[in-house]
Amino acid sequence: MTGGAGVSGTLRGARRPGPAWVVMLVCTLLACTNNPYPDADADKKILYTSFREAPRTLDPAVAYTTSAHAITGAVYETLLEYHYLKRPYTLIPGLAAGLPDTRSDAEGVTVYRFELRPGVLYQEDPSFGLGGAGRTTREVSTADIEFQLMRLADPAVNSPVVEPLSNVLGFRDFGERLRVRREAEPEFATLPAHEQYADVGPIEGVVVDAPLGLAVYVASDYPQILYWFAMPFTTPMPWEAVQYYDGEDGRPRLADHPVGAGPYVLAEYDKQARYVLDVNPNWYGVRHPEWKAPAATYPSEGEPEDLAAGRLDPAYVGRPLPFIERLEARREKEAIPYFNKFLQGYYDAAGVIRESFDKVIHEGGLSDEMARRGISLEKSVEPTVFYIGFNMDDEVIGTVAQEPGRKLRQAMSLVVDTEEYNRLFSNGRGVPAQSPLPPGIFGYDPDYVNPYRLVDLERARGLMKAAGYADGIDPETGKPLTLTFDTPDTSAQGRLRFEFFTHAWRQLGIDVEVAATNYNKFQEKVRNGAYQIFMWGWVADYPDPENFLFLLWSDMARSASGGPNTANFKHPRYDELYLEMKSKPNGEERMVLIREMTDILQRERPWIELNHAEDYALFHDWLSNVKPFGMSFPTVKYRDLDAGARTRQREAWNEPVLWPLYALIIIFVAVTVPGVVTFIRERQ
Amino acid sequence: MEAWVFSNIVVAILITAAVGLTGVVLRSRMWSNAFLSLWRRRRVAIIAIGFYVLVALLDSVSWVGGEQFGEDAVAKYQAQSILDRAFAGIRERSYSAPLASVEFYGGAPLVHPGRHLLGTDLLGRDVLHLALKGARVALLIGGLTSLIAIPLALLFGVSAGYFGGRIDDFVFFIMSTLASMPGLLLLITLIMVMGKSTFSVCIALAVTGWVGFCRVSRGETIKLRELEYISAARALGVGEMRIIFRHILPNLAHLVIITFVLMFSGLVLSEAILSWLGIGVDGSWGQMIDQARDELSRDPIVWWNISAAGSALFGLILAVNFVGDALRDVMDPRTLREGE
Amino acid sequence: MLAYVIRRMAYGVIVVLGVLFFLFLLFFTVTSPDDVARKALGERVPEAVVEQWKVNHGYDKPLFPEPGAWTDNMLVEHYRRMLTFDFGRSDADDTPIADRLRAGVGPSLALTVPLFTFSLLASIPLALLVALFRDTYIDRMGVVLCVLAMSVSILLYIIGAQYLIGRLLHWFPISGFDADPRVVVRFLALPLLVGLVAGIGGDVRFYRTVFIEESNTDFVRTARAKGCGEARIMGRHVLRNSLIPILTQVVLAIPFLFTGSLLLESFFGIPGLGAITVDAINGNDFSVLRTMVYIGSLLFVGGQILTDLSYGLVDPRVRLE
Amino acid sequence: MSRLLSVEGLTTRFPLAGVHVPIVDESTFAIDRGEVLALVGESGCGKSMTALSIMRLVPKPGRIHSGRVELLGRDLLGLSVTEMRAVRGGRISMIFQEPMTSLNPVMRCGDQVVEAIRLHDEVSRKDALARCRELFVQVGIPDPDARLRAYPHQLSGGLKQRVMIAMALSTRPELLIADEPTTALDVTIQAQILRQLLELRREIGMSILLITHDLGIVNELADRVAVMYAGRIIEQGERTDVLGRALHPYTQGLLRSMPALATPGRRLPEIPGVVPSPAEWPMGCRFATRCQLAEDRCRREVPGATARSDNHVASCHAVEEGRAQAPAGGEPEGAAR
Repeated sequence: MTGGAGVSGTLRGARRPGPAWVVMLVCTLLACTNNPYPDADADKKILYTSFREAPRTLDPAVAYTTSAHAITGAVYETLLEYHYLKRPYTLIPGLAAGLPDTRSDAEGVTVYRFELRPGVLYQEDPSFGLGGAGRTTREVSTADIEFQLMRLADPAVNSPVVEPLSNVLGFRDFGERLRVRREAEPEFATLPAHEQYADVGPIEGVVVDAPLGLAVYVASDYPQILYWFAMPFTTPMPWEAVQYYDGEDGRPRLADHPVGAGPYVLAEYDKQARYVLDVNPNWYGVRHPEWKAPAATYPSEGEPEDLAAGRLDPAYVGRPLPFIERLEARREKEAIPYFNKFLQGYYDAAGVIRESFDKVIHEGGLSDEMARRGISLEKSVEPTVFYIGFNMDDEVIGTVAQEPGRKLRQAMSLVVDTEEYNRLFSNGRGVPAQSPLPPGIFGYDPDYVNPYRLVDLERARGLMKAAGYADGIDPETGKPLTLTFDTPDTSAQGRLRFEFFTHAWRQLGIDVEVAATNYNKFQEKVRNGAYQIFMWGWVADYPDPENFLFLLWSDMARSASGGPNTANFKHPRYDELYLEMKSKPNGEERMVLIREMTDILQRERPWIELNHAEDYALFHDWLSNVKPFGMSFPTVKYRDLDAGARTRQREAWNEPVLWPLYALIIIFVAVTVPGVVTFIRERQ
Repeated sequence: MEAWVFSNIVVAILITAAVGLTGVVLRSRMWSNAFLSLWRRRRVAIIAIGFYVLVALLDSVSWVGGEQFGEDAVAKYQAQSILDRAFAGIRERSYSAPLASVEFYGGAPLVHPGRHLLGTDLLGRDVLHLALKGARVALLIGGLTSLIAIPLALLFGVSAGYFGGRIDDFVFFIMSTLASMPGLLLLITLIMVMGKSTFSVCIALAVTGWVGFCRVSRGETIKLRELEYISAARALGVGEMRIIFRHILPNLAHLVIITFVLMFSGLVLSEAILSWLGIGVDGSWGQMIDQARDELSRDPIVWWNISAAGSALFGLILAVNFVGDALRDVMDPRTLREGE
Repeated sequence: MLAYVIRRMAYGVIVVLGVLFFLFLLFFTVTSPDDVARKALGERVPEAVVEQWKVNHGYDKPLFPEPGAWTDNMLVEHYRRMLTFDFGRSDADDTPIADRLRAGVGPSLALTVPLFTFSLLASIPLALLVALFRDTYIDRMGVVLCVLAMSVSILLYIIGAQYLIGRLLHWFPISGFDADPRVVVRFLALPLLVGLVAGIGGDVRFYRTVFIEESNTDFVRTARAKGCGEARIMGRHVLRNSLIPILTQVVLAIPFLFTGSLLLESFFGIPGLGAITVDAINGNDFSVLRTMVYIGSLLFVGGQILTDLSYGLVDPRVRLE
Repeated sequence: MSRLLSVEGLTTRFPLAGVHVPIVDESTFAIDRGEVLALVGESGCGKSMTALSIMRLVPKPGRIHSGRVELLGRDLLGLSVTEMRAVRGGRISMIFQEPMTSLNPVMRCGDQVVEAIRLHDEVSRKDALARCRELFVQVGIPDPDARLRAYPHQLSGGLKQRVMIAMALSTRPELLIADEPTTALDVTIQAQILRQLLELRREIGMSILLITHDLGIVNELADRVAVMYAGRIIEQGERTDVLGRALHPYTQGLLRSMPALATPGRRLPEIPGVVPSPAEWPMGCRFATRCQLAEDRCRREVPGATARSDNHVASCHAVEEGRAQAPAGGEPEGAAR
């Protein structure tokens, strides 16, 4: 019992019966310690983290959320990975022996040829018994990657990344063949997936030319495809697991039981309470440290700030990964308990739940209390953008409204003070956004200032007047212009945010009503196009401007294709520039195109860009090698911790304070005894 | 009709009704005795409730116009209540402690130093203003719900108790069905299905809350029906409706009042839980508490928000509980014990 | 006796059927299965996937019996599945609801059973004590304290306890749960404490009223006249007779131990049925919510029968027939 | 005969609308061994409260204000709670007016009597049960074995009262206080029970304080009579004296309104007015508001006791001044039994 020393210490002198006995009784009964972990785990290298909601699925073909990637990224291994320390983000080989050979094939097609490391094994899993009695693992082959790519194309799997991967030749065609075949032969649809795929024939652009060789044929204007090979979507997937984990006869579903070749295995998974990742003894980094594989060895190069932060400590450089033997994530629905437990030393880092760290950081730095506790802070700008969007199909604020609509949007943009917004809602965290592109992404210009993202009430009022809404009065009704801000967020914090925006717009005389409905109603509104203003965010899949600018491409318009262009922004010149920019390599030419695109956005204002989130990771001093990583990519394998130091600190910080208990008992006795005495005396 | 006009009319009706009721109470010896005895026992609590009611009324009487609304250019076109006018245009930029002259974090000078008796919230809104506005919401929840639930319960309870037979069976079945669903879940489900609004919260609270009172009024009606003078009236051929309205309902009046008071605190507390689930009523204390929850982890801690909302809620519930207790003693010693 | 139980159960069944109909109206006619599907699958899903999902969850049939589908419709299906306890899969994440219920019952009971026991153990003696000291300042203070305790929103209790006891005093973990019984005591301590304090005001006050009413009866006077001491009177005569009204509350509460506590569980991170329910509410998971309401009413009906039977045990005047 | 219980100046007060009203006011009377004293008065005059005061069972918020209650020379009001508990049910037992509600509904009758026995005597449960059975036979309960196991609601009112009597007698008390023991019962059963009580008195040799408003019963049972009006004892003496030669105008009125004494064919005389409620009690003689002989002094001064003979005392100015009418009613029949 961690608090035991404190308890017995307080009680030592008290032998006579009295309040001390009660305290002792209460403490033994209720185990007076706030340590949430079994005492036996105190000295193990276990990293404690948390999750808010269990991911809906852990199927790497579908899982697309940060909380899911925290598991799938550690359990599934990919051909490529990002360098842990280098910025801008750089791809390094993962399962692949090296970066792929790239050559141009026929007209407009590029071939990427991967070579897989030999002798890489999957984790131990009973499903491999399907491939031969008694087998519990097998070697990873490129056919498994082909299988997974087929799954991505399979309409029944319903992968969210069909769109970008359709740049692979024959990708959509494969899905279509599958669909037609299934409709024609209901029998066929009941076969195991890998048999169906084999029967339908390969994806044209995916060629397994050797057991460990894989060539992928991709449209030349989509060089970003490589990034997808650094994401769990394209992991090798054993067909055995897909067939075996079908949710029938007590077997879990694949969505709840990942089977991969990554550094960790999911040892325990209770969606309501916790999950545990244990080191995978079959991981190639563990079995073959002598390979010194780039993704299984602590990196030796990085940025200057890494050296300063001790992330290039010679004690770690070149050592085989991983260091942490187990990761235990507990469910924390509420931010406060999570953060308090972090302060008590029961979580090692507060970097997963965002709400928590804005509580302790003021004016960009750590509070004194945090610093005293040896807590460190790592800031990094995430490749994200948060924005308020206008529905450009709307009659009042959209493209239809022509010039008045544009002026209205410009005016509304001019009064939203992002600095203040950041100060109030994230303690100054976040970079005020001038365009959709965040720092660290090509095309971001630190010197660019969007004239409509300055705060200028006077100019905004002028624009309102020019738009025909002098003082915000709608000439048709003679009353303030009324707009609606739709959101599915009914939380308390959400309400405050919206109140902030509506207050800003009320200065212009615009009355914006917040319609915080439930998610169903919100989706229905979005589907029907019955919305005016909304708030949204985008987290990059990969570090390329294309992944941001496509959010305003007319092909992606929600109203037309159900795409993520919820603003329904349709601008022919923008589209033209976008398509040209997309396949260009980073360089001056591309920069010029991007600049013209941002100019269009600056003028048209389909969005009010708010900020690019800044990640403030707090961690205790016993945790080392922490570097914030913007992309949804787990970095547990690089981290290390000192369990002994942790235990000592926890004990020092969590000694139970018992005097209030004594005080309560004394007050109770003091108040009741006279009454009891009088009562008894009266009856004599 | 615009909402604020309606609200003003309701206030007028309420005040007229209150004056009328006072007249009735003064004329009836039984009622005025009961009230006198209540007043003697629970003076402070009654004054406290009176204060809440007054604040709610001040927040309900509103009109359009005026110029003192500061940065807010929309406010002058919208109806503003007396309470809102009293606090108009004193918004700050962010947190400030009670009666402070600088912002809580960063220490920038306030626009209106020393004006905020209970400080300001994240968005610089005056906390005293927000806390006082909660009174109207709380009374609205309690009042509107009771207004729906009590007539419903009386209608079903009295007709079941009086007519018996099929009607009784039917009402009893409906009551058992509703009562057997877990209250809070039913409440939440109803609100989720009806969509979030003050009115649907009240309807949901009424649907889940009327059963208890229905049971009491049914039982009491059965008892009354057996009384000799009512049997006699029936034997003399007095009409059923006349018996119900002249003899049964007046004898249920004290039950109605006690139920109303006892129900009230439960309703307001339930709303706090709904707020936590994100389906409460806008501007309620529950919502303020929910918003202020995270502030306890701020460093230095922001305590005035949660304290203001918490104690405003606590004060009202406490006063109502005390009065309800005494009311039960004064008016009815036994019938409502189940209502605990 | 047997006839009584059978009659009582038959009525219970009718009530449950009524509840199911009400639930059907609420969940199927007011919200469309398409909404639920889109919510579960995401917005960019092809129509075919939505249709498949509806088939998998049984939401693709006509709502009410109609020519050609007298039995193959959602109303009949709804009754069939609920009555056979085949709850199907969650709308939100496709896990079998029965599995979730099984997983949630344990943690819920781990919280509610001790809470229930401790509440009774604490509030009945306290109420007896307060009743014993009636008309002294201890009684008056007790009643005032009870009303004070009742008037605080449970949210404030939870927030306060987590802040004060968990964060400042370090007595117990702020929240969480563990399967290991040695560790789980630590986690349960705080929610138990909060549950006790939040409930004790109302309980003590109610029990006190009952006790005082019972101790003003003639038979208590008789007992005094024959020389019984006050403690014996409270313990033997008053308590036994008070059990009758108290039973209504207590026995009826027992079935609900299974459904857990919405607030305590979700604030304190206990993965019980209450927390599952709150998750279902937040995630618009109607299938889980529907199941929980149904189970709740089953338990309630069962609890009522149990209460009636226990009357027969406690009160010799009651004969069940 | 020796003095068993003497009550002197017993005053019990109840707070009513802020004033402490003496519901029992300066009561003084005594009971000898083996004697039956009847305490007579209209309902609400303080008879029962006098009895409860003797037992020290005055319900809250009332309390005994002053006076002495001596049992064989020991003041009961000075005893500790434990000592008093031994007196209650041990040396003084009490039976109540409401047999229907005076038994614990959830305990078997036998157990309730056994509890009474074992509270005072250290006997085994079995022995106590045997004694209980004897008592049941003694008080005339048919089929005692079945009744031992019966719950109160399974018995008739008369049987319940018999169980109460059995319980009261179980410890062979020196004094039995019977508070309107038969009021709630049928007339036929009343007679049976009263006869039984007298018999038992003879057998056990105890004294009885009989509280009643029924002068017929008084006539049949009592040795001595005390008449109470509005909290005060206004007249007491031998049965023959009080019933035969009543001094106090109230007693006279009471006797006149007894149907048994009325002249057939004439309207039953009644005392005009109603008993005032405790809050409205007059300052002087409390009967003054209804007394035909009342004068100023009656309304101002509390009358002292005027002794007619050694054993016959009345508190009335008219009696003191000799203005009172001749004793009314004459010798009631049966009085000389």
